[in-house]
Amino acid sequence: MRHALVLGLAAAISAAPWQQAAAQAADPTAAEFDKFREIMEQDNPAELFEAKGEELWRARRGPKNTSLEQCDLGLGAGVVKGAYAQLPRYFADVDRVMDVEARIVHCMMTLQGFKYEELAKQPFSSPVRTPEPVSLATYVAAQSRGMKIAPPQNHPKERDAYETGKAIFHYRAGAFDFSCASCHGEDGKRIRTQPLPNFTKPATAIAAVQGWPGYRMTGGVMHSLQWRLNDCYRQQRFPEPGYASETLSALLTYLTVNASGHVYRGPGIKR
Amino acid sequence: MRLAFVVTLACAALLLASCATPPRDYRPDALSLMQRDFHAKGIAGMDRLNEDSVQATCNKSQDNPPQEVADKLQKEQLAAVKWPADGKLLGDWKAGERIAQNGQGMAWNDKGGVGGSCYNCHQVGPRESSFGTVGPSLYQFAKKRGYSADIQRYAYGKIYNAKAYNLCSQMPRFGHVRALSEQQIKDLTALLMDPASPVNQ
Amino acid sequence: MADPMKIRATLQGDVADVRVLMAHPMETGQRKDAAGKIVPLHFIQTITAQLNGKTVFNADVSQAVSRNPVFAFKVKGAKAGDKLSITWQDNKGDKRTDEVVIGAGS
Amino acid sequence: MHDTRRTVLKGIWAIGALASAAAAGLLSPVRAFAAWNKGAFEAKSAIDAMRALGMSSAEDSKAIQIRAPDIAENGAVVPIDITSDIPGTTSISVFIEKNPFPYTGTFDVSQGAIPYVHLRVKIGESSPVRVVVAAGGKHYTTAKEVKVTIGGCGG
Repeated sequence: MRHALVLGLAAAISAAPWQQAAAQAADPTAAEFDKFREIMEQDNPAELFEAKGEELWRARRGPKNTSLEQCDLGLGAGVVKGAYAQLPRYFADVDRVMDVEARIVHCMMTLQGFKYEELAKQPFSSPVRTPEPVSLATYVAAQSRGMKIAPPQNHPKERDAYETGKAIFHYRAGAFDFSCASCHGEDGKRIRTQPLPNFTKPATAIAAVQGWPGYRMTGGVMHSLQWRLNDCYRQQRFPEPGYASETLSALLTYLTVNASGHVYRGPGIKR
Repeated sequence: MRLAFVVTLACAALLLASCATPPRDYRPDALSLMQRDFHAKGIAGMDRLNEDSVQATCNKSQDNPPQEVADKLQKEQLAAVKWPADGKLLGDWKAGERIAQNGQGMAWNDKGGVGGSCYNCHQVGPRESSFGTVGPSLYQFAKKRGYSADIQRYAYGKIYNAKAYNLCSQMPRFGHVRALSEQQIKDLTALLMDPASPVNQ
Repeated sequence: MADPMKIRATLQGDVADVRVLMAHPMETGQRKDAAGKIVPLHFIQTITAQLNGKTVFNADVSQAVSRNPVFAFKVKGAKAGDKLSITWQDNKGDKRTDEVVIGAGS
Repeated sequence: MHDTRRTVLKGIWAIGALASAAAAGLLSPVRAFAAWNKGAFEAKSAIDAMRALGMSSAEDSKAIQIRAPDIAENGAVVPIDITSDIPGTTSISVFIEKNPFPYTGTFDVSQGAIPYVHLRVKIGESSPVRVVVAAGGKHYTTAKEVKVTIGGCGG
């Protein structure tokens, strides 16, 4: 495990269990992992954060002492059920496409009066602290469990976000000449023993979405897709992308639209 | 008059179906968004978002540039390789193995270059079963290719700048970007080329 | 303040299948924080389950239990509507009790 | 299979067989849940911990099932399912032999639970997971090896 920490070529988003099985059917180690995956998923500590998120959603908080119950996640103010399955999407009030965490941060700012700078200061989980947007995203995501992933592509800005995200995905730069596609643009590759699913194809792009937000066994922390993309860019040897930025919303639009049609199984558990 | 109007409508319909216009290039949108949304952190400055000539050529051609463009740029890259002044290309394969195992370096939380990340993408020595498959297996590298001075030079050069041999290779340019020192590249070359290295057993 | 547990208790005949998730850091006393300082031992030591107020399951555990612990066990002689409560106590004396009503078989 | 378990058992037992036989007679076989057993939890070897718990005379048994991965995906969270088919089982104890403090816990099922428990543990390096069951005034044991692997990339 010590070892695992020092490795770091590029952006690896862990494959969902069935993807791992498909990618490494012949690998007995992967088969052994899969056998115990179901047990791990049956009782997933992510549920603790889901519960925490629900509590936070309903609680009156922030300088305006308001709950998030009037937050519009795309299906109307206060509608949480099924909202995550249709994100990222265009929001007229900000005239841009937002992913779940960007939207939650927006609601925390507008409804509750929190400042972006405060929320973006330490946006990722540590063993001792889980930022509120992470728990909230886990709660919101869980309310789309069992639903088909269907981010809309109706508004011109939603289509623009997809195409821009695609261009960002393929943009090679930085000290190592990497793009997202360097690791996730081909079938059947792996980094060390970790499978590298191909996110450019609908059949395997689901691995970018499934299991997120995810409880990460390493460190025992809850992580969102904002964290996942941030750590991908670190390993890509890029500068740091802004938390809940439009760049990440565009990238998530590209990944999620590619995964459309698959059934979302709720917050997951990751290595 | 009426006819013209109908024709105009038909054109508009075609445009909406986006069959009459060439596909829009979203690269400029992507670039300006990234320039706005990213920030420097640690050793990873904003300059890392700028494409150099190799990156730009590969990005614009989906890693498939015209042959003459690739040839020209490869030549430039090869000419920029700094060969060891002492003429010796082989260092210590044991040190090389450690560098090959180490995946740290050049990220915003690193101080500078550290390791070669080789096992992340390649099978190298026979004792490490945790290796990636993004690049080809390097096991028995010299045993298969021979131990000649030319192959030594190729191995050193490829680690120093993979793009000097294959312009849009997925492999980083470890020497070119100073991610690895001359000594480290010598040690890695020894890992691949030394007859005593486990790689060639 | 410790966060609530997540308890599931489902009947299979007269046996309640109990599964519980606990929010706890389970610090081993060996981990270093970001500043390089050792994080002191902090872990759940005892767990007790009661069925309608009567103790039916007990455990003593160490810091080797994973962070945010998961346990499952099976209680005999339970029926729908019974109250099942679980209490944990850690080495700092923090305590938490949560209760569920056992549902009919799922 | 049986032979392997025997060998593992002998390895642990070699040091303390005599002392443990004596201890077994003195201590109550049914663990009293009066206090968290500091001595056992702080013991640096499985045998010392078992001795502190009065369990070191345990006999090898095939009637205890341990379900745990042969290779753990992540040593920080290793799922273990334990079932005892030994009549009159009162408690189940777990020892991760290579951990710095091997004694991981005891689950008392004597007051109305079925002899089954699921738990998730940290395993620092590949190690036998040893289980000791108390039943009818005696102790029974078995073990299963769990390998802990080097991970994928840091991501």
